[in-house]
Amino acid sequence: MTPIDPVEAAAPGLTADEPLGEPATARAYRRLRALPTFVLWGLVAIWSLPTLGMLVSSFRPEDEVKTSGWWTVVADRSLTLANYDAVFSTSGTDAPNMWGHFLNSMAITIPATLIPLAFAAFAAYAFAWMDFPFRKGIFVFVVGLLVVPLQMSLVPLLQLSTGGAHISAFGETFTLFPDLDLAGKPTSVWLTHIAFGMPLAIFLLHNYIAGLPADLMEAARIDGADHPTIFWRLVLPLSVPALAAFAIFQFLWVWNDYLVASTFLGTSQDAAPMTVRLATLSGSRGQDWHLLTAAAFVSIALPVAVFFGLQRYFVRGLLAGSVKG
Amino acid sequence: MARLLTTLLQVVALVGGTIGLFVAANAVVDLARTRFTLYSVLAGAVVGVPVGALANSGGWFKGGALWPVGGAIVGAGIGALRARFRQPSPERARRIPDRWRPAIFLFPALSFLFVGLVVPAVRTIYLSFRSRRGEESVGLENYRTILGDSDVFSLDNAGAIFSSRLFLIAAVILVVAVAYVVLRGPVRGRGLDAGGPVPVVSLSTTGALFVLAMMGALRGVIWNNLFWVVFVTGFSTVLGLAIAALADRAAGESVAKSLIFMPMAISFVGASVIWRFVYAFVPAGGDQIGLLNGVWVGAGGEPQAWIQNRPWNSLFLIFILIWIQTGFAMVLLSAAIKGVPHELVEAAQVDGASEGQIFWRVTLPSIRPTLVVVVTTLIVTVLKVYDIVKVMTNGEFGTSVIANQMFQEAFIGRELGKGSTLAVLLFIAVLPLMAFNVARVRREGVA
Amino acid sequence: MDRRRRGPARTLLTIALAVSLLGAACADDDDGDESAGGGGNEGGGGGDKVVTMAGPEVEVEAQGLADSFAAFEEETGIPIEYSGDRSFEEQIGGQVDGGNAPDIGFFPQPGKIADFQEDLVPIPSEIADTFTGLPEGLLERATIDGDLYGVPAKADLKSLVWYDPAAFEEKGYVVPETMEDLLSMADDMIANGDTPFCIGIGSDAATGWPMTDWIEDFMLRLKGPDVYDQWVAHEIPFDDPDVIEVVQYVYDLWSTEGMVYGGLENIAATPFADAGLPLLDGECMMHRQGNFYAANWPEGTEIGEDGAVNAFYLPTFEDQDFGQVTLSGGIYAVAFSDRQEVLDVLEFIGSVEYADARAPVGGFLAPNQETDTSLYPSEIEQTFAGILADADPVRFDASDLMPGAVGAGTFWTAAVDIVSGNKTVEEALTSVEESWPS
Amino acid sequence: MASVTLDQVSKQYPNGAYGIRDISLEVLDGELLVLVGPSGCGKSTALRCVAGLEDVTHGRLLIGDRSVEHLPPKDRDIAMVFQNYALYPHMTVAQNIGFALKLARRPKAEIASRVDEVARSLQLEQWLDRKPAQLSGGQRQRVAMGRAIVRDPAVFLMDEPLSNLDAKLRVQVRTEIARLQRELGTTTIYVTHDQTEAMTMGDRVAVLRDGRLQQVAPPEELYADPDNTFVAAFIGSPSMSLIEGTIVAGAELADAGVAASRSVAGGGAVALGKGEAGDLAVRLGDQVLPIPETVLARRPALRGLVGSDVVVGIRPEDVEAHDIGHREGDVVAPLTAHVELRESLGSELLVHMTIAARPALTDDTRTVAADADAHAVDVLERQAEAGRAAVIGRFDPRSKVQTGTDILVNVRVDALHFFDASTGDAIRT
Repeated sequence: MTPIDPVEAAAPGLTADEPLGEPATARAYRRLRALPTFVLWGLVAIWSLPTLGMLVSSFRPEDEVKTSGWWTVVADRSLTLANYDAVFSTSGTDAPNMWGHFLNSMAITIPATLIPLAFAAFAAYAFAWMDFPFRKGIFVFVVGLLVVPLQMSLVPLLQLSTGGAHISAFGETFTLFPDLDLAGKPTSVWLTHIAFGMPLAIFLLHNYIAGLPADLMEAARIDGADHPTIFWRLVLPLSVPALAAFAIFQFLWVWNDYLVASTFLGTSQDAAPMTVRLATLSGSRGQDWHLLTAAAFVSIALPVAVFFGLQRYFVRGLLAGSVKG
Repeated sequence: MARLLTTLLQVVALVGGTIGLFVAANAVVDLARTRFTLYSVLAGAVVGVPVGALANSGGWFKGGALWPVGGAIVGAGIGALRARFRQPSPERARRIPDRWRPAIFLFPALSFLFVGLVVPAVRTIYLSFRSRRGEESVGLENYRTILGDSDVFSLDNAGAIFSSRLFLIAAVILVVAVAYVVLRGPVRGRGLDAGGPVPVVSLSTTGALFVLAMMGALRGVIWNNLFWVVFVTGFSTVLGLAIAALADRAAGESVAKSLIFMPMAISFVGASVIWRFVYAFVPAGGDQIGLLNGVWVGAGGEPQAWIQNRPWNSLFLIFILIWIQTGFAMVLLSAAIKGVPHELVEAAQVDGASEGQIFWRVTLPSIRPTLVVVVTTLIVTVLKVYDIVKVMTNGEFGTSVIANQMFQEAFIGRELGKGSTLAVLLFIAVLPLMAFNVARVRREGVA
Repeated sequence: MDRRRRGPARTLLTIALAVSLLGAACADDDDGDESAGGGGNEGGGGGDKVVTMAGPEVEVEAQGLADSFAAFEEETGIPIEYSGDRSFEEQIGGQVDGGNAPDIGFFPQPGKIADFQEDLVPIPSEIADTFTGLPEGLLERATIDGDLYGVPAKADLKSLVWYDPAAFEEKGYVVPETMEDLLSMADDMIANGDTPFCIGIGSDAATGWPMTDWIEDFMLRLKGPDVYDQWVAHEIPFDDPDVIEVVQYVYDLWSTEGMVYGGLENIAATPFADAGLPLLDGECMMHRQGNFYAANWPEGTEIGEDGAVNAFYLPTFEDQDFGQVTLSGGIYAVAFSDRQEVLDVLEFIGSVEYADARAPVGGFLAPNQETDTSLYPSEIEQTFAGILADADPVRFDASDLMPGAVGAGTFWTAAVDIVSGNKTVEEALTSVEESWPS
Repeated sequence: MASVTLDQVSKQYPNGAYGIRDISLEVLDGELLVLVGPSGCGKSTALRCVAGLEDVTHGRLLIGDRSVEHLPPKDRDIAMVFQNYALYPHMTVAQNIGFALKLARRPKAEIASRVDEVARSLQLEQWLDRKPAQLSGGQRQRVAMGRAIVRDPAVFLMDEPLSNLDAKLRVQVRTEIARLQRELGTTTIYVTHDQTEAMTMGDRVAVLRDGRLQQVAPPEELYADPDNTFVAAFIGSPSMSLIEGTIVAGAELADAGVAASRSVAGGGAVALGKGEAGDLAVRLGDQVLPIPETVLARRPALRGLVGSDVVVGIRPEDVEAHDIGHREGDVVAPLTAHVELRESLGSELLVHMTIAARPALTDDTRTVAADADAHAVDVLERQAEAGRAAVIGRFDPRSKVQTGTDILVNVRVDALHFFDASTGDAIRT
C-alpha cells in the first residue's frame, strides 16, 4: 500500500519512462521495503554457517577434516560416507548399534514427553478452573520451582531409584519409597525427566488453559458436564497448541539430554540413548572426534524434523502461554 | 524392530495406565453421590494400600503383596463401617466429589515435583552446612571457603575496571547521551525524553561496555555467571526482537525463522562439535580448520586460540548460547508482534509516525508482557548454564560458571558439602527473579 | 466418558484395566532390557553371577578388554559386562553416591582410590598374594593403611619420544643417548630451521595433563626418584624450590624461541590428540608422548624402525645418576562389591594369564613383567615392552597418584595457567599447594 | 414445565458486597419474565444464581416445587443462552447442539433426530456440519438457542442473548425468540439491558437496581404506573421528564389564568365541566398545572400534600404543540417552554425543551442518567443549577416549532405522574 500523492503523480517533470503512480519517492520506498529481507537473510546466513560447517565436515575424510577447513570443499570436493559408516557400525563393542541407541532414545523420550504432558494438564486445569484452599500459593510455589538447578537433584534421585527411601523408627526400618532397583533402566531416566519437566509444563499450560473463555466452562456445566468431562471434552481439545508447544520443548530437552541419562544408566550401555553413545564415539583419548560430525548430525536430525513438523503449534502455544494479560 | 514394538507397547500401556488410574479415581469419588457405601469401601481400600505398604517394616513388597492387600482389606472394612454408621446426608454426599477432585487432579504432578525437586532442594540446603560427605555439621564453613576462593569470587584489581579503555568509551557515550537529551530539552510536555531511542540505546551500550570492562578486570566463577546473564539475555532478546521485527516485513519469513530457531533443537554434544569447526585453532603456518580463524587469518591476522585466551574467551562461549537462545526469544517476540492490533499501527501511521517511531512508541510498549517473559525465562536458563562450558572448556581457562564448579566439587572432587553450597548460591542468585516471577503471576492473577 | 451416571461395575473395570496396564508396562520394561542384553538390571549389583565393570576405555580398547575375558568367562561361567565411558572419572562419583556403582571399576588414577576408600572393598590377602611379577611399587600405589584396594590392569609407558625415522635419516639427526645430546640436537634443529617439538596439552575435560607428564619426567631426571616420591607423598610442599626449579626448567625449554611448533602460546590450545600429527609432514621433529599415542596416528600409519613414525626412550642426563628412570602410568582395577565372583575377576585381572590374553589384541602394555612379550602383535609394542622391562627405577605418574583434587584438578589447571602465561610458575605451584587436601 | 420462585434470595460475595439482595419473585409456568436494569444492577447475577453458576447465600430458590439452591446446574433442569453464545469452537453445529444429550447418555438415534428437529425449527439444517467460526452472528445466536431448546428444559435462562447482534438483526431475532418461547411454552427468564426488548418481549418485566427488585409488572402497567422515579425514568424512551413541583390549591390557577380544558374533535377545546376540574394544582417553577379530578381520584394521597414538594412526571407523548390538537377527550393544560432541539423521526417529531423549574435530581434520576453516559449526569446537574428542567415532547410531525423559540405546549394533565420528593415512590393512596 504505497501512498501515492495525487499532486505529485500529476506534477510536471514526470519523465515518460516513469509509469504514472510510480513517483521517485514510491520507488525509493519500495527499495527500502526490500531492505529487511536482505538484513534478515544475512543474519540467517550467519546463524546457519556453523551447522553447515558440521554438515559438510561430516562428509569429509578424517585426515582432511583434521587438516583443512571445511570450506575448502568448494575447491576440491572429496566427499565420503566413511564417517557415517563408522558411526552406524557397532564399532567393536558389543553394545547395540546406532539404530539400537536411537530406539533407546525413543524409549526414554516418548514417555518422558507424554506423561508429564498429561499430569501437567491435569494440574494446570485444577489451578485454572477449580477452587480449593491455597490455590494461588501452591501455584506460585510450583512456578518458583522453575529455577531449581537440576545437577544437585541427580544424586538423591539416583539413590531413590536404586535403594528407595527408608527411615528408622521404633527400632524398625520403614520404607517410604520401595527399593525398585530402577537404576540402569530407562524407566529411572524418564521418571526423572518427568519431574524436571513438570514446572515448565504446568506454567505454560496453565497460562493457556486459564485464558480459555469462562462461559465455555459454564455452558458445559449447564449442559451437564462435571470437571473431568470438561477437561477431556473441552480443555484438552482446545489446548492443543499449548500442549504441542510444551511437547516440543520437552522432547528436545529429553532427546538432547546427556547428564541425566548417563548418571542414571551408569554402566548399562545397552539402554544408553544416542547422546551417551556419542560421548564415547570419539575414542578413549578423543582421537576420533571427526566421527562426531556424522554422529551429531544423525542425532539432531530427528529433533529438527520434529520441530519443523510442529512449528505452527509451537508459536501459537507459546504465544498464548506467555502473552497473557 | 521387536524392541521398537515392545517400547511402543510399553509407552502405550504406561500412558494408558496412568490416565486410567486418573479416570478411575474420578469415578470412585463420583460414586459418593450415588452409592456412598461402595465409594466409602473403595476409597478405604485405595488409601489402605499405601498405608499397609508403609507399615511393612520389611519394605513395601517384602512378603509378597501381603501388607498392601491386607491394608486394602482393612481400609475397605473401615470404609464399610463408616458408611454403615456415618452415612452423610445426601446434601453433603453430593459435595464430596467436588471436595476431592482438586486433589485428584493435582496429585500426580505435585507428587513428582515433591520427590523430584522439593526434597532434593531441601537436602541440598541441608548438605551445604555439612562436611565433605555430610558426616558432621560445619556451620557456615563451606560458604566461607567457597566465597573465599579466589577462583569463585575475587575483587582483586577491580580498580582496573576504571582505568580500562572500555570504561572510558562507556563514560564518553554516557556523557554525550545525557548532553543530547538535555540539549534537546523538554519534548511536548513529556519532560526530558528519557524513553526515546537515543537515551535508551546509548544507556544500554554504556551498560554493555561497562560489563565488558568488568570482564576484563574481574576473575571468578560468580562474576562469569553475571557476564553470561548480562550478555546472553541482552543480545538474545535484542537480536530476537530485531529478527522478529525484520521477519514481519521480509520475504521467506517462516523459513528464515525456522533456520534461526534450529539451534534450539541441537544437543550440546552436537553444538560442541559444530563450534569446534568455528573456533578451532591451528598454529600459524598450518591450514586453519576453524571458520573464525580461517576468516581472521584470511584477513591477515595471527591465528587466535579463541576459547583459551582470557578474558575474552568467555565471550566466545557466551555467543554459543546466544546462538541457541535467540531463536527462542525470536519465536515468542514475533508471535507477540503479530498480536499487536492493526488499528494501533494504522492509527499511528495516520498520525504520521515513521516506521521507526511506530516500532518504538507503539509496538514495543504493547509487547512488553512478552518481553518480560522472555527476559525472565532467559535469565533463569542462563544462570543454570552448564553444558556449553562443560563441553567446550570444562571450565578451564577461567571460563567456569557456578553450575560447573558445583559439578566439579560434588562429583569429581566428591565434596558434596561444597557442591551443595554452590547450588545454594545459585538458588540465592535466582531468588529475586523468582520473587519477580511470583509477583507477575500474582498480578496476572490465577484466573 | 461421562462419569456422572457410571455404574460401580464400570468403575471397578476401569481400575482393573488401569492397574493391569501399568503392570504390563513394568513387565514390558524388563523385557525391553532383556532383549537389549539384560545389561541394566544388575546395575545395582543384583543377585546372579554377572560381574559389571566400568572404565574409561571405549571403542577399540574396550573391545580388546572385553575380548580378553572370553576364555575366563568360558571356564568360570562368570558373565562379564564391561561398559566404557570417556567421562568415567566424572561419572563414577555420582554412581557410587547413588548406590549404582559397577562391581569393578578401572581407575586411571590410583590417587582416586583414596577418595573412594570408604566405598571400596579391600582385596583379601590370599588374592593379593597371587599378584606376582609386578614391578616394585605398583601395588604400594594402591595400598592404604596396609589394605590393598586395586590391582594394575594396564600399563602406560610415558618416557617416550615419537619421531620420524626417515626425517632423522635425511637430516642427519640421530636418536640421542643422553638428555644433553637431545637438547643440543634440538638446538641444531632450530639452527637448521626445523622445529624440535610438537606439544599440545589440550584434552577437553583434562586439559593440562600432558604437561604434568613432562614435569614428572624431568623431576625424575633432574631430582631423582627420592625427591619424586617425597613430592608425590607431599613430604615436600608442592611449591618447594626443587619443584619450582623443575617446572621452571620445562617452562624455559618450551618457551625457547623456535623450540615448539606454533610457539608456547599455542600449546594449551592444541588438543594433545592431534598435537603429534604435524610430525608426519615434517612440521616438527619430535613429540614426547606415551605409548598409547600409537592409537592417535591416522589409520594405516606405519609405525616402527622403517615406518612413518617410531619412538625412543626419553634419555636421562649424563651428569645425573639415577639409573634408567622411567615414568609409567596405568589403570587400576578396584572392587565395589565383595561378591566372590567379583574377587575372582579381580584375581584374574592381576594374573599373567590376563596380560597374555590381552597382549595379542594390541593397544595394550602389560604391567606384569612376566608377560610373554612375543605375544604383542606389533614390533613397536615389543619395543615398549622392552623399554619397560629395562626400566629401573619405574615411577608411576605423579599426578595420577596425588589426591584427585590435585592430580585431576589443580595440577592440570596450574599447567594451563603457566603455559597460557596466566600465572608465574611460582604463583601457580603455590595455588596447587594451597589446594592440597589436609 | 415449571415455575421459578425466588424467596428472599441474596448473593453475598466473600468481601461482604451483595450481588443481589432479598429478591422475592415468582416466575409463572410458561411465562417469559424479563430482568432489566442498568448495568451492574445484578440482573445477570440473579440469572446465574438461578442457573447454579453462582450459589445463593441466603434465601430459597425453587424450580417447580423442588428447592434447587444446593443442586449443581446440570441437576436443575435448566438451559442457558449466553451473551456471546459460548459455542464449543472445536465442535460442529450438530455436536454443539447435541452435546448435552450426549452427556446425558441418550441413544445416538434419539440425539440425531432431536438435533435435526431443532435445527429445522431454527433453519440451521444446512449448517449442521460447520464449525461455529464459519457462521454469521445470527446463525451462532440460533445455534446457541438450539443448544438450549434441544434438551427441552423446565426453564430457559437467557443472558442478553441479542446484545452481540446489529440493530436490524436484533429486531428480527427478538421476535423469533418470542415466537419460539410462546410455541414451546417454556418458562423463561430473560436478562436484558435494552428496555425495548424488555417491553416487547416480556409477559412481565422485573426492574432491578443495585441488586434490589424495584417493580415487577406487565410492560404496559410498568409504563403507565411506575412504582417510583427510578422505574419511571428507566422505562420508556425518550424517558419521562421528571420535574420538581409543589402541590398548591386550585386557586392559584385563577391567578395564573390557567385552566384545564378538554380537547374535542377538530382540534378545538372546551372548558371542563363542574367537578371535573380538581381543586388542586401543581406549581412547576413559575407555572402551574391543574390536577383534574380523575387524577385526584386515582391518587387521593395528593390531597394531603398541599404545600409540599413532589416530583412530577410527564411522558413525552403527553406533551403536544399548542397548535396541534390533542386526541379527543384528553384533558390538557398549557405550559410555556423553550425549544432547545428538534429531532424529526419522520413519523414523529421529538422536541427537547426546557421550562423554568428544577429538574428532579435524585439518586434514581442520577443512576438512570449515568446508565446512559457519564455526560448525561453533568447535563442534569447543570440544568438543576440553572433551574431549567428538561421536558421532552413527542409532537406531530406537522408541527412547525422553531429551535430557540419559546412556545406554548399542551400537557395532558390527566396523565401526570406524581412521586414523593424525598423517597421517590409513586404517590397513590
